[in-house]
Amino acid sequence: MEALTQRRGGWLVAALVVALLLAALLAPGCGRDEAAARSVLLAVNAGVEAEGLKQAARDYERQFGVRVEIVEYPYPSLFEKLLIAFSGTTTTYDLVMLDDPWFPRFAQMNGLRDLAPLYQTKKLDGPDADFLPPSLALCRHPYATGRLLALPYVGNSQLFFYRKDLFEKHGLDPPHTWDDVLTAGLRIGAAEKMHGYVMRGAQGNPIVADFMPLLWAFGGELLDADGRPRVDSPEAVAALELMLRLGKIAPPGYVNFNADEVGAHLAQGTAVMGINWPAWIPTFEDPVRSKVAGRIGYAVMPSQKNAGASAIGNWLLAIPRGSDKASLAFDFLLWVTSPEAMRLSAVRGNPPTRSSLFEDAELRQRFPAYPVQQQALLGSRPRPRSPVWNEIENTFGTYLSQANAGVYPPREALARAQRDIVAILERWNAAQSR
Amino acid sequence: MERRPVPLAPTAFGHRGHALFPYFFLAPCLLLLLALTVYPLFYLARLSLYRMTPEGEAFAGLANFARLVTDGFFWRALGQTLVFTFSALTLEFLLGLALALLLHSQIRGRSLWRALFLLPMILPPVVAGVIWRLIYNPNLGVLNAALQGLGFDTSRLTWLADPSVALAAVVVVDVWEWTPFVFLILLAGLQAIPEEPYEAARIDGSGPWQTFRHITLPLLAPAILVALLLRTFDLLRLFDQVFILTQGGPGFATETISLYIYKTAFRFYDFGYAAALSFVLLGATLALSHFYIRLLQRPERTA
Amino acid sequence: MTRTRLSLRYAALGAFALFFLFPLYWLGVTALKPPAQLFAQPPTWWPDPPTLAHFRDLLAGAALGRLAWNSAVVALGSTLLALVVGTLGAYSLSRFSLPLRLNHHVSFWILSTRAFPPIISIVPLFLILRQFGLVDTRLGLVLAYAAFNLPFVVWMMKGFFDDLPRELEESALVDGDTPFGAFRRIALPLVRPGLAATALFCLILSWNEFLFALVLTQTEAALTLPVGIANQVTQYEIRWGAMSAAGVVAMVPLFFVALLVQRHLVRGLTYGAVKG
Amino acid sequence: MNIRLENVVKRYGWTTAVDHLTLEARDGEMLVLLGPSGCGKSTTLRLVAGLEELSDGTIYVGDAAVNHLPPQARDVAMVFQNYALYPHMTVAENIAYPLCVRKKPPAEIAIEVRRVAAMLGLEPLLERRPRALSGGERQRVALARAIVRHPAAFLMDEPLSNLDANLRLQMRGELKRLQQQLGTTTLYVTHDHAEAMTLGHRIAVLRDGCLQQLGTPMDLYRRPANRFVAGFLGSPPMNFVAGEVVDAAFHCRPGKLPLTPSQREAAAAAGAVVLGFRPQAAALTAPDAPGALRAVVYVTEEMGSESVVVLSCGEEKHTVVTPPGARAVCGEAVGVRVAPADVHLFDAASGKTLISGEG
Repeated sequence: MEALTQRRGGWLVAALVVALLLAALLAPGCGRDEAAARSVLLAVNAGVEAEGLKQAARDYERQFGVRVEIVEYPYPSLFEKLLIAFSGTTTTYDLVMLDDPWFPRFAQMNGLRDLAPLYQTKKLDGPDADFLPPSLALCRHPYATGRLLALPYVGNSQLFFYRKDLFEKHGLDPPHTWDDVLTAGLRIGAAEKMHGYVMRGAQGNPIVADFMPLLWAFGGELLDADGRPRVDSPEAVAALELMLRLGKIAPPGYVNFNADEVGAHLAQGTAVMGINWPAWIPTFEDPVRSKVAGRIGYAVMPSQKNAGASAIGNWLLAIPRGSDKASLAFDFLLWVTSPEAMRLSAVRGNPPTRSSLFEDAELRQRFPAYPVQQQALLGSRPRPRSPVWNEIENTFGTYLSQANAGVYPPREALARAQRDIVAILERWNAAQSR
Repeated sequence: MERRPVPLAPTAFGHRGHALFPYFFLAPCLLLLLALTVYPLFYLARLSLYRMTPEGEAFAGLANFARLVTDGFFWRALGQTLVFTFSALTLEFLLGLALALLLHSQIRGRSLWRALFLLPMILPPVVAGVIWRLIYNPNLGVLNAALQGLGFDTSRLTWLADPSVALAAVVVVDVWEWTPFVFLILLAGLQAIPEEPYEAARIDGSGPWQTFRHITLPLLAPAILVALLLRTFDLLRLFDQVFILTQGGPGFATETISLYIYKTAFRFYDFGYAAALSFVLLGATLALSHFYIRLLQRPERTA
Repeated sequence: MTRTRLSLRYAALGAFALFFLFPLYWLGVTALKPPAQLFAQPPTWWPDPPTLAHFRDLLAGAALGRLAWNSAVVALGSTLLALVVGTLGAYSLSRFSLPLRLNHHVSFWILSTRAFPPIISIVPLFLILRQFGLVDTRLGLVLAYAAFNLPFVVWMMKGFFDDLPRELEESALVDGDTPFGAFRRIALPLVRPGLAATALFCLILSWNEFLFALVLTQTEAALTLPVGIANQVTQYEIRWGAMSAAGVVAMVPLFFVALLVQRHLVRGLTYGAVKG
Repeated sequence: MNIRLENVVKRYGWTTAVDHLTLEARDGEMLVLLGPSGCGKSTTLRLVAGLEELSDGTIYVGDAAVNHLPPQARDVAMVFQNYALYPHMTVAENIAYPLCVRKKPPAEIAIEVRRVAAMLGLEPLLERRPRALSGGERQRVALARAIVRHPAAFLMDEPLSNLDANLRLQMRGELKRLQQQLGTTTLYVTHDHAEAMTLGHRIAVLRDGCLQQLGTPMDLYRRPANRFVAGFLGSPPMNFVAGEVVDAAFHCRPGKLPLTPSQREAAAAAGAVVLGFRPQAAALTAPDAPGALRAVVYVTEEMGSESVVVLSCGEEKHTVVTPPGARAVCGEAVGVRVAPADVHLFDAASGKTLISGEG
């Protein structure tokens, strides 16, 4: 008979487990509310910038007692999460980090909060003039003239890295045009048994970012003045052909490289030249992690028919319209983009967006490349301000990557890209006109 | 005579309060299934007739399906998924069968080996992706290091970065993770075969190859059928490993249909088109599952 | 068994072991390598000195702990939900002859859900859950996971109930027990091993799931371990150390679960088609 | 409490398992349902238990119709062919189950269980699991579970068929004593005619769902209602020979046998007639003896207490029981003589008994 009663005990245990589980399931809801009042949720791109922001958040909490919770996502996933957050009614984030090409899309979706009224509450009429104009222009919708919906936080623009010691050794002056890059790459590469050039070939954002400077230097444009794609222009074909020639002297497998592999090759001294983001400078100068400390030269983008222009790649900080803690988020936004906080972030390796910091003596001593970075940033160009940029970049990037992998010859790859980009824009315009 | 499992007659519960008894048991299950698998399919059907953008949705009729027909990327992704499924299937079957035969014979520590070979399958596919991304890395990876040790020039070997090899590389990862699945089923199938036919064959003097062909293979057929069909379903849905290993790259070389639908829906926010794509995939798998169930049920009747 | 055939057999076994087990060893080794050694070219075969740095970093950031807890809660929650509802459904499908051949239709439909690629249900599920504000909540994930756990439970448990002789329940009824009593006191205790195996399977399926978690979570309120691992593949550098450490953590609980489930493994994997 | 079935019908799709069955087990009586497998005897039992749905007719337990009552409301206990013991419960729990389900107080349950266990000699086994019991012990536990709740009636579905031969004989005796001691009305299903003869106060022979005959064992053995019943009872089974009655004798190919006047008279009305005689009622004689049938010895089986001689006449086979140590040799021609009084006559067409013999 005891077995029957013992079994009744079994049911009690089961009920307990269920109750415990239900509590755990529902707990986060309330868990988040108590601490939520004094906390701000920030979504960031996993990587160097995220590390900087985490330390800034800790300093901010110590100083002002407001917790800044940070969630990290890799580049493609961050865009997806933001796209979902902005399209829904309520959003989960109070502050978000945007790559500048995404800005038009989210601004168009009316997902970002206008900062002007928030400035008024602080009795300020707007961001101070210390911000570099090209960076600030990215934060306005429409571009450069419209409402201010964000503040530039990381002032990235592509830099051209080259082994200045090898150039001196072979009696060559730094490459001025892309043809120089090719010839120097061939010569030094052969002589030193190294890869003449290294670039990002992974499909999507990486390869497009590395191709734009070439395209602009050859006088090509991705979208013409009134937004029609001209991807298959002769200039574009010439630019892609040069890219393929550079590919010949690049490390095998560059078609799948992201910034990580490019940086590794430059730091291990297995490549002569390459484009990368300034965030890698500390790595190159660190003797522990790099075999070429002190032997890397920095330059603006080589020119060709037109003057060289690097693609601007600023990370912006914006407040989602759906967030109910806008003022709390704005306080942190102002603090983190203030000169003092941005200086700390610069020291941690994130290029600033304020000219005062670029010209700061102490920072220039630490980061010899600042003058070139500032110059590159001032001369940089934004990638086309289209709300459908992400789809264009993905399709264009796929064809560029296939061209580099030899799947299509340059002319055919660009023709296919042109056809698909036209279709994307048509679909977008059809949806808009409804 | 062996009584087919005749369900309890409702009157076994025919008392006033009990007539509805079976439905009381089935109701929560049916409701939840309806809500979680059937309603979404209707939602999907309706969705495939609209063009969804963050700003709102607009009726688009069959525009999504029309676009699908001319979408080169869709057919590429579908083609690659089928190529992937077929090659992984044959490799997994051959390796699985070999391993099953090996462990079915008198090997010391058989159950230990079986438990060990089980591990890859239990692993989250994401972790399998991580492991093999480590192994395939051209510079840091152990594969190239081993090949260099054997004297090969691995400078041109970039595995996941080389479009002509990437798909094969991803196939190897799936073979690594799921061959144990086929091996387990075939081993169970082998162990279910009684001893008598083998003894009879031995007495009749048939060699190892004839025994395999005339006894083992035919008797193993039902298990083989089940293993291959279940693997086909899993291979068609491939997403996790490719997402970690190559995200469909280089270029478009390893894009599978699931990944393509995922990107369409969540990266380009084009739910309408993604719904249309899902609908086509749904049709294909429904036909396949109907075929599979008919096959599965037939052996039961003959057994 | 001639000498050569025996040695051939063991050679083959060695080759299989190398192919299947070495990657697991490599993950563990990478998780223990000190950061500098991670980028060594050629890679070293053994971490010297082995360090738990990566594990400490993951725990320090509290990210891993939070993610593992989310994974566990969601896996347990969806398994329990699927188990309770599924077992009741399976019992009625196995025991009662329902009108309009309902048994057959429901069984066919449940098996065909096994065939559907999850990508088909994630698009509508996401939009539906978003309407109810359940995106980025553990509850939302539990419901989504029930979509593939439930058919699995119903099918498995129906197999176990079919194997149970009817006379036991009939005898209980004749002895005066109510139908629910017969279910609770006779049928349920007798399928307890089946229940355990099914529960463990659902746990494995939910713990490993990636696609649903990727789409349905946004913050650490609901983020699960597999998505956490995938997030280590950043734009700038792949955090090999953190990623392999998280991988090991995701793998360890499964080893024990696998040993427990061994006996019922084949039946579970093949939806009961092959009685392992 | 008596059990009455009136025009009970049970159909599975097109096949009719039970065809308008009407019979009654009187209070305290052990009524045996006897018939070959598939004759509907088990189905009838399950209909009474409520485990099957009635197609037509009514079933009364006592004088209350129970058609629409679920099994648990019919106060009948059932012993299954394979005992249906709950494997996860001990013997004590198995026996206690019917009382436990009725929410009886544990103390009272314990007493009842001990009492019934003593009755069946099960005390030493109370804490064991069914797995650890022998066939006989399991069978007794199943019985105990039926007895403990003092039901209105017992329903037993071939409870002895899974036991080995001599254990079955021993249990048969105990079962009979127990039933008489308890006086509970019992419906007992079996295909073994010996079991039916020894246990049943009355026997109902079924075939293809229809009642062939209802009566005491001796009624059925001596005065079978038709050829089926005659052939079904008794071992070895009754011999049948086709032929016709011509003036005072029964003529058939192997020879002719004399008939009594009453037999002649009964057979006069019928056309073709079948003669039946029990192997025990026949004797071997010289091949050409008068009034005997010619046959050839096919094989002899030595049973110890008697010998069974199988003869072949033409294509048919007949058996004759002789005292042990028969000297018949295979292939030897012999004669078979049956006393006219021990002969039964059946109508060849309908199988109905025209006149029964004494044997």
